[in-house]
Amino acid sequence: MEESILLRFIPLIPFFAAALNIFFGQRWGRKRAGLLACAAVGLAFLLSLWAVSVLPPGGAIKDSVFTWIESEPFRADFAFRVDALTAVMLLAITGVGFLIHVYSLGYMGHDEGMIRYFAYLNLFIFFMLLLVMADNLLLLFVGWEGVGLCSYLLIGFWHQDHTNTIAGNKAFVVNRIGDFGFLLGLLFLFWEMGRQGVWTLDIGQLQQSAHLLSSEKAVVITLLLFFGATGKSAQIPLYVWLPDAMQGPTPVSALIHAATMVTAGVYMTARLHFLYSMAPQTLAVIATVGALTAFFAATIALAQNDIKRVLAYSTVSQLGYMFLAVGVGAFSAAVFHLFTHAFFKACLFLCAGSVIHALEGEQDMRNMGGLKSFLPATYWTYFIAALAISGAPLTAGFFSKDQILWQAFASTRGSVGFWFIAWLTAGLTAFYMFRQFFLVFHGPCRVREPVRTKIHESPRVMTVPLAVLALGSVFAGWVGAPEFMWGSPWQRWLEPVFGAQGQAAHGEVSAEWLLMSLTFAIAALGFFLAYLGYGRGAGVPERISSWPAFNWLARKYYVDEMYDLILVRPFTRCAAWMAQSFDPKFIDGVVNGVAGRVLGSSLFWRQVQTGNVQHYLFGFLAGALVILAYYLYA
Amino acid sequence: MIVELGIIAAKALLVLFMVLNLAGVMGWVERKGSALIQDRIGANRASVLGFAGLGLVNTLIADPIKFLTKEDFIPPSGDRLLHTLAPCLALFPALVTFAVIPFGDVLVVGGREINLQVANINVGILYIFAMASLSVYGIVIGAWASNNKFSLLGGVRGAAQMISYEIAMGLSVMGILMVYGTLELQQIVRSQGQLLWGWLPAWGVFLQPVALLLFSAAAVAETKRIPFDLPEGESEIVAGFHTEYSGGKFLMFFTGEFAEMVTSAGLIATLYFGGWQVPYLLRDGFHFPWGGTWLLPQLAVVLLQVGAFTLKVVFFCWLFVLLRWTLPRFRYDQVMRLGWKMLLPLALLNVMVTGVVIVALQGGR
Amino acid sequence: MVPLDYYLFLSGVLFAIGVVGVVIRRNLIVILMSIELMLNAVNLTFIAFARSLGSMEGQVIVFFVMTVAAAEAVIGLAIIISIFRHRQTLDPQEMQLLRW
Amino acid sequence: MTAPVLLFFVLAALSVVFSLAVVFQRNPVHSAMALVVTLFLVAILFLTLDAPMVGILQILVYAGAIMVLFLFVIMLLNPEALERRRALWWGLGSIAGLLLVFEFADFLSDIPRQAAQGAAVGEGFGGPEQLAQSLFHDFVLPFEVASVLLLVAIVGAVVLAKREG
Amino acid sequence: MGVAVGDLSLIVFLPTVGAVVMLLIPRAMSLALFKTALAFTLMTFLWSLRLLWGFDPGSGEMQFVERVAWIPALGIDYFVGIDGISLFLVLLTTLFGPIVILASWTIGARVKEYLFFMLVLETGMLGAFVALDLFLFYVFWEVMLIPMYFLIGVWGGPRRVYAALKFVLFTMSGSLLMLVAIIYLAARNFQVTQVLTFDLLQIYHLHLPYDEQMWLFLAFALSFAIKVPLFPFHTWLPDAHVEAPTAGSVILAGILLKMGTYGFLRFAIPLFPEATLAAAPVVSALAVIGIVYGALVAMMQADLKKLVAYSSVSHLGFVMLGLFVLNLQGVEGALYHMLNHGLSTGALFLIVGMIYERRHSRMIEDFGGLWKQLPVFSACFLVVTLSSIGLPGLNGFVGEFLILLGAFKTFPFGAAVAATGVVLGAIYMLWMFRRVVFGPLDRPENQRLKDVDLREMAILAPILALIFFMGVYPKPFLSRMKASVELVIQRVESKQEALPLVLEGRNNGVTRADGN
Repeated sequence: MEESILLRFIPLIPFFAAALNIFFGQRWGRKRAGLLACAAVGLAFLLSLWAVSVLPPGGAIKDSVFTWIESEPFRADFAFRVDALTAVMLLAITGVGFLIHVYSLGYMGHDEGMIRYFAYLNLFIFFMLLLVMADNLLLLFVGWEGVGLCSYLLIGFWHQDHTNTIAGNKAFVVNRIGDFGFLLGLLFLFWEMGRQGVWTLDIGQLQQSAHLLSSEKAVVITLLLFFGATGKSAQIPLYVWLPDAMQGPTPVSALIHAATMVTAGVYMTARLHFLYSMAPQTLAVIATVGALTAFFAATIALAQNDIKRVLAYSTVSQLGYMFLAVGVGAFSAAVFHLFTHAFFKACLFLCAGSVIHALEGEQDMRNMGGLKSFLPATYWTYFIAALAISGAPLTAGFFSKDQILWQAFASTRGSVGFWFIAWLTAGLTAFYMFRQFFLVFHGPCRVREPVRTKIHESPRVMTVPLAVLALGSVFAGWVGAPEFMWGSPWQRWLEPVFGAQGQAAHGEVSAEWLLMSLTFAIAALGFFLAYLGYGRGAGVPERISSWPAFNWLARKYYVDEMYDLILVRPFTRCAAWMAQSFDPKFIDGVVNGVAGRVLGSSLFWRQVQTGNVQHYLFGFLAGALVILAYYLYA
Repeated sequence: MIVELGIIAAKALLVLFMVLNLAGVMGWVERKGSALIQDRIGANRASVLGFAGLGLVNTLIADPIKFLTKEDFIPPSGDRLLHTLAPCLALFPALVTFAVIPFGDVLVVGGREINLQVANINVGILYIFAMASLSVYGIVIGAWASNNKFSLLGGVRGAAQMISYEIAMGLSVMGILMVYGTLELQQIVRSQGQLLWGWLPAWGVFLQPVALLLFSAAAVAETKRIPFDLPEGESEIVAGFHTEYSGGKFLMFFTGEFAEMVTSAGLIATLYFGGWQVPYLLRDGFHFPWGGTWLLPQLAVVLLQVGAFTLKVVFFCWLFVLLRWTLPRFRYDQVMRLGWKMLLPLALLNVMVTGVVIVALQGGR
Repeated sequence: MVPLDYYLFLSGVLFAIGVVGVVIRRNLIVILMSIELMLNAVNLTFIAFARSLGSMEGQVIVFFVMTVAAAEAVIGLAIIISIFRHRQTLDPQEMQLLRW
Repeated sequence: MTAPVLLFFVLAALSVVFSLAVVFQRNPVHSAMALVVTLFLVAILFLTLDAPMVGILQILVYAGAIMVLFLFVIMLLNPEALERRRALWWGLGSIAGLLLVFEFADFLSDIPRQAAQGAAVGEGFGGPEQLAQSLFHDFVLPFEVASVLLLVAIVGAVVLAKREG
Repeated sequence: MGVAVGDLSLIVFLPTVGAVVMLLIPRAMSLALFKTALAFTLMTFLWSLRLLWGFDPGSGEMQFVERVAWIPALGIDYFVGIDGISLFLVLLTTLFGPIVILASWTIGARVKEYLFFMLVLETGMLGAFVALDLFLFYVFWEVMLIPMYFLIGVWGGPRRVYAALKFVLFTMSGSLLMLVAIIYLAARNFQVTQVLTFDLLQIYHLHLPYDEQMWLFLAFALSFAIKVPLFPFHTWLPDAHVEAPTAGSVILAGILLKMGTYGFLRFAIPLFPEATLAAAPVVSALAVIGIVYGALVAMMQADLKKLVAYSSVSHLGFVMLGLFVLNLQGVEGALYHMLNHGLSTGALFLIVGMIYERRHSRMIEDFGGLWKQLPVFSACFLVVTLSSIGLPGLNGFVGEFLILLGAFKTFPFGAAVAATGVVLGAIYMLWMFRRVVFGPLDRPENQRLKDVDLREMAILAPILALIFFMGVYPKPFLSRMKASVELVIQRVESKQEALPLVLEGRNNGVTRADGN
């Protein structure tokens, strides 16, 4: 375990950039502010590269800044820690983050809130890095909440519009609900470990002494923590905030709600794999939740018309994949998919962004189409990314998704059921991705006047990041090829972290081939159906969208309405009752009632005051007599 | 024991006799005096063997008879009890006051020293004031009891006036007390026997001239005589507090007034004019400052002293009469102003100056 | 000689009478007089004790009581006068402004 | 029964009678006069208790000044109607008074009997000198305060009794 | 210890001196009045910083102790001192001194009396925090009450009289019981030790049988619970807050409420350990109810001040919970959260006051889209809001986390319920924030509002700075609290094992507890 003081600068640089922009941004003007922000993240990226390069194989680098909270026996340091897993995350975050920053330069170039935007963005990077680099769970929680805050701010970035801020609130509150579980998990974990004599939340020490925990305790703890993860990573039941989160600027969606933040849950579970692997029940739950979410979200994605919502649901579903992987104990696979997903999903979002940018804020795919000719760069990058996510051979998605499917099928905790759902989902994925692809870029141009005339390809500053990400979404997967191909350095890289659980499954190669081809087949099927439905000419989409089932999906199974009905309304009604009836009428009523009684009695007793001096005197005399008598005769 | 009581009784009777007679005489003197001043012959019918001068004798007898034989009228709506009580209240204080006034030094008869003073109280002067203050009741009660608005007015006036002037009176006497350092009249008189600078008798008049003026003014006011006779202002409120009085009761008021006059005269004499002191006369005779002595028998000395005292008293009574027939009556507000705004401050000033002087002298000593 | 408690009892009686007067009479002036009576009763006690203890304090206190009594009487009467001016009566029963 | 006791009883009886008169006379003037007499008697009691100075002051201040003031006011206001005796109220009050007397009696019956003239006192006890001594040495401050009090009382009286306007 | 001059006395009475000085200034010169008040409060604050340097973090004993016989006949001393518990509360108070003066700069009517009361109030609060003599404490406690009464009753809103009366009656009714208890304590102490004293540290050693303890504890607890306010006794708070002038609310929320919790920690808990242990579950339950209840009620308020007021109920529920779980984390967290709440809620009231000054309305629906018009203001508002909902990295989190940490050990389910308070906090605060600051700036009267000026920045800046600092680096605070808190906890835990037998065998007479 090496120390290095440089680590702290990876998160701190973006932080200071954010602070500088907040305080002096106005003075500098948008351009400089933006450049500063990008430079900061770029620097962070280089630093992480350095960190990765110096990372001792199987070891970790630590950098403890100061003791944050100390209250015997509890102690949480403000300390950073980089190991293999973190390193991956670092690269993804800072790398993709950097690209998206650059992209934003163009995308937000004309927005008067740009400075604020970049400040938030940098702040987000800071918190995200804090999250992944934290060496204890409390600090991780700080990042955890911090990214939540940033997403809240960025979703509601255009705060003039109510829907945005409402979405922001929804995101924050739903995350809070998750964090509630996470926090309880922390407390529980802390005291349980303490009962075993280990007073710490430090991840390293936890890993060493996790075995002290009894399994059922581990189950409770991990479930609580996972509840937090469902919030952050938009799994059932708490996924509802993510689609609404698309109200934010598109690069934000790309960075936060696709590439990085939403994967925090996955990262956390992977980070605490030693706990989870002690709790098979939890893993089962996770796997189920993951699989369901993946399928469920994919189906919803089929019927969305908002270009970003489709991507949002696809994100949810991809996250479902990752949790499925976690659930079957294939942590490295999960992280691998996380990694690749970061590239192609970010790329997709950015393309969507560039489309929206070109169409001046138009997001409804029914008003697009035929953009291929207008936006070539966007078109091609989108195509590549779409291939990647639907798992076309030799693209990043191909490798990662395939690995998950394989693990779901073959790992000790896996099962055919899981595999089947995942497999179906793969097909759905291909379908809705290409449905979107065709709707947006092919067919007749349905863009309304006057926008149509001035559709234009995005500037270089936006397209270059697209290109880079497109490359990423092709080649990022190659590091994780199956053993029977050129093998997976990825596995070896993460070996020290996940140890044995890394490759849970060891089936024979033929089976793996078989599954692989099956996956490809259904993906291709999905592509073909999409082409049938939306690729060729008009009419078909309308017909499809008239199906009741389609409508049902379009309305997302009415889940939001259901939540509203069974959770939100009763809750607010109860609160309203307390605020309007119980508190003023009952509690305060008691108080005022007492006061009233006192008043009443005094109204009665005051009649003793006849105002006639002699009556008082007589009373006085009588009293004196009595007292005298008392002292004389008693 | 018996003898003591006897002696006291004798002294009391003597004083009483003297005072009452003097009062009676004053009644005659008043008439004569008024006539004299108004340049007419007054009371000329009352004469003995043609000697008008002896008229006073039968006046002394005639007046009481006249009064006592008159009808005693009590207003029907009046308060009988108080109406009767009032005159007594008026007379009583005037008479008892004289008890503490010494009319001579000690008389030695057969080795027994007789203090020529009815009662020797160590708070003599206060006693006098106490009694004087009681004399208000006579008027007030009388006025009220006779349930007559004029009387009531008189009574109210009287009450206010007398209370106001009592204060001035008391304060003016304070000077004397400070000078002679005692409340006993006998002591005061005795200490008036010494000489200042070897020749001037240390009488109050010389030591407290201002006080003398204040005191006499207040005294006149106390006796409710012109110029202070507002309680009975014939010309304003018929006869003031004794409008409804006649006969014996009126006599009592009348006598009371004159008795008071005598008492005040006696007080003035005692406090400011050496009481029974005769200049340069000591117990054994005269010792003149320019040398030379004229020894006298003790009895003669006593007689001289008593005589001197009587003389002084009579003189001041005469002064009162003169005053009455020379001055006009004050207006009520003037009376009040005089009392509160002149006599009182002056008296206070007098007290202060006296105090300062005394302290200075003691400091010198 | 006269026992002390004779004096005390006498003063007690006088005091009681004064109290009764204050309680029953309907004439402010008389009430004030009754108060004076009470004060006197107390004075008597003081004097008696002063004598039996042979100390002057008692008499001094009486002196002060008199002073205060004088002041009290003056003010009381003044108040009575002004009250009478305002509401042509001396009956305390008529003066019930402090009635609830 | 020695002379002083006899004297005391006479004085006591008289003072009680007159004070009763004070309270139960319906005519304020009669009450006032009765009070004067009572005060006079009490003054004499003072004298029997070797307090000549206080006694005289009693007459001078109370009888001579305060009571005159009372009479003065009575006459000034001249309240016409005699107040009626209200049997119940007067009865109550008198009963209370009697009770008070009885309790006093009980109270006094407890304390040991001792002569009022017990202590041997020097010449001039209660005379002006001694009074002055204790007044101007031990009680200077109260004395001054009392004078201030009187001043205040005067001013107050003037302010109160002055006709406004 | 104790410096020759007596730092504490100086700090406590400097404001009073200021008040007296102000009496000499003609009321016409209101600016001069303000400046004087400001100067004196600033002096007080600066001087109070000395305490920070002079304070010895290692010891939990009283420091800067001063002791002068005050009413020797009754054994009442002027006895003051601070330990880790009161140190920061004193600092908080002195910090708020100048802030509230600045905040009330726009008071128009009766400036002189206003500032006078403010300064006296500060003395009262400081005195209550440093007093170590029960009687002295009570005196200051009441001294504190009167100026507040006037501040609400004179400078308050439309229903100010009702509110002021409610406030005073509530507090009085509690504090009188406390007085009785105090006297009783002193008397008992006299019985046992034959020393008549109100000295707290002496009376700590007095050990009473369980029943007596319970009664006395209740007496104290009621008075403090009202002040806190604990759940059922909270209804005076919204009224008082709504009607009070801005500065009044700030003081009320920032410091006065801490009196209650402080009282628990300094008096009720250490004086009656067994009673505390017995009562802990109940109190904690109430606290938890208060957390959730306060949050729920706050959510539905239309009036900003009311909302913040109820949020205080919720926050102080946390504090109470922390106090009564009686372990280091809980109590430290509670103590820390007192400061947090003081800062964040105080700042919230300041902010509400600022928009009230501009807009003369506190109704949420009257606002919206303020960010466009007043960005800086809104940013500050945002930070304060976040700190109030306990965002990690800001002060609120540290306190809440420690409290939950401690609570989870003792009452896991209570902690779980309490933790929902965190969620609810986010819900109502952000909802309010959204409705006030976000959204379209549709109301014409809002479109002319001016952003914060220098004075207001000067008011907010120190608070914001502290909010960040305390969130990121709580160590200096916690380390100074530690020793003292541990003392209290030992005092209680020493009785922990004794409790059961105390509970059944309640006959043992008064005995002196050994040690402390």
